[in-house]
Amino acid sequence: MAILDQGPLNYKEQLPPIIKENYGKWRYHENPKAGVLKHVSESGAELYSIRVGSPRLVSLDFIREICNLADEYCDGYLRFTARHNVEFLVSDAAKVEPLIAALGAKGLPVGGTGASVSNIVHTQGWVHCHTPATDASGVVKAVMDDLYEYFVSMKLPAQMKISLACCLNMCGAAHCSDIAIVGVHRTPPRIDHDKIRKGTEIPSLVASCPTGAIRPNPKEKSVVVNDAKCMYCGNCYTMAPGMEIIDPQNDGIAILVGGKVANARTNPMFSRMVIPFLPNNPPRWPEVTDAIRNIVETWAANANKGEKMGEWIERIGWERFFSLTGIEFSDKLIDDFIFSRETFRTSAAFKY
Amino acid sequence: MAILDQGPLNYKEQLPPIIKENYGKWRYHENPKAGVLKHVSESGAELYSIRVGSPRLVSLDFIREICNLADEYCDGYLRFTARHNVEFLVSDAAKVEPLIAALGAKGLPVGGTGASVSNIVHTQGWVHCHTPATDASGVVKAVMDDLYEYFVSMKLPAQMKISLACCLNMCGAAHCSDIAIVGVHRTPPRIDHDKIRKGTEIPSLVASCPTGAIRPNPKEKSVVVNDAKCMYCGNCYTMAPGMEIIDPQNDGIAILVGGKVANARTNPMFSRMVIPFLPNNPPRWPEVTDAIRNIVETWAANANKGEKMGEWIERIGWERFFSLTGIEFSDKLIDDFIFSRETFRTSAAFKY
Amino acid sequence: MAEKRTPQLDELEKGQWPSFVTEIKKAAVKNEASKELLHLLERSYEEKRGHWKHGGIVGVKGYGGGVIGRYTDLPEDYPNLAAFHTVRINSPSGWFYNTKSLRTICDIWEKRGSGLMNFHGATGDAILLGTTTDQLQPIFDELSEGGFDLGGSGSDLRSPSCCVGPGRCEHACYDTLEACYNITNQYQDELHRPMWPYKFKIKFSGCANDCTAAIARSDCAVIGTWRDTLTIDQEAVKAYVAEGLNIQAVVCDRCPTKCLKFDAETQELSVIAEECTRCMHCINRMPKAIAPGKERGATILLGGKSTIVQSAFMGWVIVPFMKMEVEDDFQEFKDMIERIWEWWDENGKTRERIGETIYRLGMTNFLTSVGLPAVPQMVYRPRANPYVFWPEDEIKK
Amino acid sequence: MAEKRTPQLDELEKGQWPSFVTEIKKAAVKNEASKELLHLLERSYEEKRGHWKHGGIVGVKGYGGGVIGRYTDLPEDYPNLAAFHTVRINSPSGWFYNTKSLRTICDIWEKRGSGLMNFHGATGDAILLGTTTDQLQPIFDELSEGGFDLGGSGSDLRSPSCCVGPGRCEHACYDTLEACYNITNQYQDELHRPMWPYKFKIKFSGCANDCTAAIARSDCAVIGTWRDTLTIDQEAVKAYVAEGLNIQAVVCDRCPTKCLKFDAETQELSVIAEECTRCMHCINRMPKAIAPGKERGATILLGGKSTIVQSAFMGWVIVPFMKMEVEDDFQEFKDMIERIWEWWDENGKTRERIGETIYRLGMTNFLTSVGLPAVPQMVYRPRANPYVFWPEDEIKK
Repeated sequence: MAILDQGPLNYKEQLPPIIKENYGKWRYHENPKAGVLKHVSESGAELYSIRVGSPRLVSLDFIREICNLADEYCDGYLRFTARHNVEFLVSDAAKVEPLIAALGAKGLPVGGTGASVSNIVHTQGWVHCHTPATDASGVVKAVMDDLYEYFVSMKLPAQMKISLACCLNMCGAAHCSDIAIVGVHRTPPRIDHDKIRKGTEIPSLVASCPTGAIRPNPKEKSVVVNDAKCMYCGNCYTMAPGMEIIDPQNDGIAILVGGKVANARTNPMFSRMVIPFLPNNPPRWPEVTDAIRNIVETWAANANKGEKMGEWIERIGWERFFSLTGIEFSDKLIDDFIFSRETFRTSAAFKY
Repeated sequence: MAILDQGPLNYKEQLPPIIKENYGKWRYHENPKAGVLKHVSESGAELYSIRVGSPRLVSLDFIREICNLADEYCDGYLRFTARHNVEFLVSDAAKVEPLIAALGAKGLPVGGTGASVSNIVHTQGWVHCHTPATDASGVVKAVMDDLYEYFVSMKLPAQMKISLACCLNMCGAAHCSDIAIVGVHRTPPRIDHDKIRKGTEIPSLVASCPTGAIRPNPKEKSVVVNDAKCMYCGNCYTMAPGMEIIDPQNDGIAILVGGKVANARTNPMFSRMVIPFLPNNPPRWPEVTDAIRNIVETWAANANKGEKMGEWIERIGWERFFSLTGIEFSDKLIDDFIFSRETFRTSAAFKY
Repeated sequence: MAEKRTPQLDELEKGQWPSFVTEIKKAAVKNEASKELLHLLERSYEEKRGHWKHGGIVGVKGYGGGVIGRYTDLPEDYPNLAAFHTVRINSPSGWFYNTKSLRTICDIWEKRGSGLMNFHGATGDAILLGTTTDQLQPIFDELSEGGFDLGGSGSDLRSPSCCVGPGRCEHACYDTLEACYNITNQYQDELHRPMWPYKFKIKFSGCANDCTAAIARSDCAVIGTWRDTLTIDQEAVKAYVAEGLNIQAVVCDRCPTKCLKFDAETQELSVIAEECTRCMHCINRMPKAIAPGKERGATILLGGKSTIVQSAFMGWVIVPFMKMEVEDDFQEFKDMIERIWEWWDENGKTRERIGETIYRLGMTNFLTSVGLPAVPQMVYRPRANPYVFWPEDEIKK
Repeated sequence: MAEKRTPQLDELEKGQWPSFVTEIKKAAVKNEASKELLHLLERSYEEKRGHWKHGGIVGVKGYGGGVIGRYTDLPEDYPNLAAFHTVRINSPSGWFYNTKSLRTICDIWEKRGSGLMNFHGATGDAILLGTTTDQLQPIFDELSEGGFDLGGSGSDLRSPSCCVGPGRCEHACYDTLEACYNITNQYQDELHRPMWPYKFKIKFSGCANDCTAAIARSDCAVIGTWRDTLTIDQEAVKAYVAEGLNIQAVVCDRCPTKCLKFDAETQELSVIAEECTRCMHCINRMPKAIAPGKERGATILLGGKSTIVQSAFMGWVIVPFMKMEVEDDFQEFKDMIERIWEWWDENGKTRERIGETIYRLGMTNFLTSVGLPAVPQMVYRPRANPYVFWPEDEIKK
């Protein structure tokens, strides 16, 4: 029988000796090349972290393979980052280049540090989620293949974080990313009254709708949807399988840009929608990769050094973002939900 | 019988000759001294406007008196400003100083131009309004007496506009002023069921409450108020005299600061509450005049030249505004209405 | 009525600012109602509360607005204030007056009212403060004969107002005085006969300095602007330098987009046209050297209002640039505003300002219905949520 | 099941980025369910839709969460995916692992599951992706024996996570790894037994660079900061100058409050302490020369969440500065978070994140109830409306 509530592994047992010895004593770090961080301790100790892109959805073999590498080059220690990269913790400077060579031989990309695109935080998509409007891993693979050069180099103006959420639940927390790829539905739920009758709590279902589009249908012992009020968020479907919202013909992807979470220089910002819909076009989602490349390259060509996507856009103005990228503006990009007012331009000063 | 719909006086007949002749040909203007504007036309013509403070609530005698002055010095033409000042339109430079002397002799203050405090835009108050939480003219008189030196000089960092609204209807549109003086109620309406029953449309009354605090009371053929939900806006009282909200013991004044309407440099801004309540202390409202003088002088001592109140505060941060002015912060200043979210600090970067 | 003392109000005759108490006292010499007003106000100062009731329905023939009923709640103590109504006179564009016009008002008001007035009310009307019901029609008749007309009140178009414009200001990007006069005359029916969900205000400002506070105080703000770029007179720039103006610090460094470049060596000032937002800062600081561009018109902003009920809104951009031409009778503006009123009239709830209606129903609904194209200038930034409504014709069946 | 082709997925084995398809194929060699997953996914690529149903109730003894049921809607075609559940393993602080730990997970999962995993899930758990109902308890038993425990799911405390902190970062203002471990252990009951209105996430970031995205992704963000001012090493400043860093342009000019002054002559850098907001920009650019102050702790922000339902919220400041001390067992934080949970538990509606509850009921209600003093650091700016609620005890009777 399992021990209840023993809690996670004690991190102390998972730390390599160099970290235990220099815990809290790190003095500074450098980023000597893409994917390599060098941390220097007050003691003079030097720790090299080699950052490696991972598909996140991995097999046993992948984990065992990186364990083998960690055993060989890092005394058996490694870590993962918040963005699903693997980091090899090398205490012997002489092992850095051999490890990078070994990683290269296995096709594992070293990068994602500094002014690069980091790994994409993403959700499960068609692989394992019950509410997706798009796939996750496939879109990520297509985008990262396309932006590969920016992962393994540091030639962007600043770090760029891309996230993908396969529906509006946005498990991937794409709402504050430099670029957010969000799966969206575009048609109201189709009600399966039988399913609703079987075990759906009607008041909860009604309450789940943020726009009040769902009302009880006492005759059917089910509900009715006011299609005009529905904005396809899918919250009802999360609550009730009978509110079938998946629509292969009309589901797809929206692109939001300019979010940030760090407090450096400017306050954290939400990502903002710039493309309301791109079709699901598997396996390589060319409309999505093209759109993202356009945004990345327009930013790279125009931003100041050290300027995050959102900082650049807020400096030049969103109206200039649209003119510079050539992305079409439309009424769909104008907010009409609770906090719309703060987005309306209450100033006669703007650019064209 | 009156002619219907003949419309206002034709402005063309109200313009002095110099303006007709130079209409649309003005080249630039200067502000040679407080209260004096000099406009120069392409034709070389020079128009002097002498700006004079008015109490706004005036007698026939006042108007006839300024007409006499206008006849003597301005060929019978004058105008009023959007902020209730009188402007004498002098086309003969030689008449400027004699007019100023004549105004001085009558106790009329010349000023309100450039980096000064302008006249206070205000409402009717106890003089003629049915919903006031404070007086208007009396508070204005007390404040302008106190700030008189800043009306007749141009020694402030920038122009300062003060407005007063005697209740939350805010007829004076105090919501975008450098300093807003707003009459506030602080207790829920006391229901006079008899008055309500006499001709109040119950559904409209219920709908008038922004927080849903009013519900029908079918037994009384009236309404009932959930006191905990009421924030004393008085909208129900405007709709229904039976919702008596005036409360001499608890009505008073709130101070909001930092609004602006011009688009110059920074976008227009709302005024923000910094003092939730000061008592009605007629005839001279010393708590109000003291509070305003403190704010004005702290701004004058700390702002850059040309920096409006709101620009100064946004540059230094509201947290510094409170520490510099010594004004007490409290939970009452934190928004809890519809658009509260945008005011919450979503950043770990702030001052103390 | 016996003489009473007014010790609190007397305090407000002290000090250097002109006193409204003195004004009431002047009126009180000639008018019994004004005398009672003085004492009623003293009583309000003692009791810390107003003594006026909600207005009843009073008016003049043919109009639904322009007059506001006002009655004291203490008619027995103050019989001359039992009815003490307000008359709104639509003021001339820019509040320009010749003294003859003002004296005409004074003469009528001396005969038929309290002698107290507001120059002007918050919306911009000249306000006659305090008369009896029987005097209303005669006042209107006599005002009318003098060339005056009443202003708006209630759920109608309120009297539009405007800045001094080309009458006296070098910044005016369109003829605010004529626009205000022309458009006010066009919509006399809307102004005098309330028929909308609530009031609607229009204010005309000739430039982005917005001296009428149109963006805050009007449902529809018409703010002068230009579509091309700044006009810079390099000789005048040099003259400012000679006068000692620190152009770099006072003008360039405070430009919000840093689009102005001053070459200290050549003393030339240049602008990166596409980065300029036409905010007026540089023009305000150097009016002799910098002027608006040549292609002039206005930005139209909709929705401004004060606090009650849903919070204060500032006007938001619905047309970035519109020509405002006397020659074509401001036709583009009129076409637009009529479509807007029609939509609001159909969709607005009682006592709902248009900004609140748009907030409730969504900007897309509004823009689509009135036929205004969505452009990025309408928003500070796009939506942060993906809650897009998709029209059926864009969906695959 | 017969061999089928997967032409679309095969396309995703091309390109330089590591392929998840390759990973599924690796797992498919050893595991029939993974093989079916490959074909189900190919079908999804053809049909452009997922084929998973809502989770049913599955679990392990003693816990209410940690396991998520997952079933395909095509069980007849893909019998091995009829049940394909997820197991969440609470990862160690900072996602540090020795290879022995990882191999332990692999060995259990090879025997009892699909062989597919996420390192890591969005909240930070190690995710075992795909097993059958009967395997759940044995998996838990074996994981437990290996020293592991399950993570949160449902309406409970989700597995807290943290940045690398003092383990590898010179910016760490408190011990994020220990705080995360200690606090996770303290609240095992809240983590394993859902009993709240909805989920609750805590993330620990050692400085305002916020590498865990705590401000966006957690209901409670604990972000390292300091109360005094920057530590500047002038010798190191000079070394940066010697290296060619343009301190004025790269550091001072981009400082949001312009509180850093660089004297080009003496090559000294100074800070106006009271103007610094501790945003990390200068420290990021000059880590050898500038460091956080000595009086260290954390800013606590509450309410972060993503879009569904009421819009995305970012966490907002509820405590500007709190000590986060190992020595006192993080007691101040624990006292606060328990009061917060108690309030939310009483006031929150079903599926309402705490940010939404506070938005609905008002910050004053929340602050008063949990006993947190209101300070200006909580807001960007005060309210624009005068809609203040007055407590009865501040009102005259």
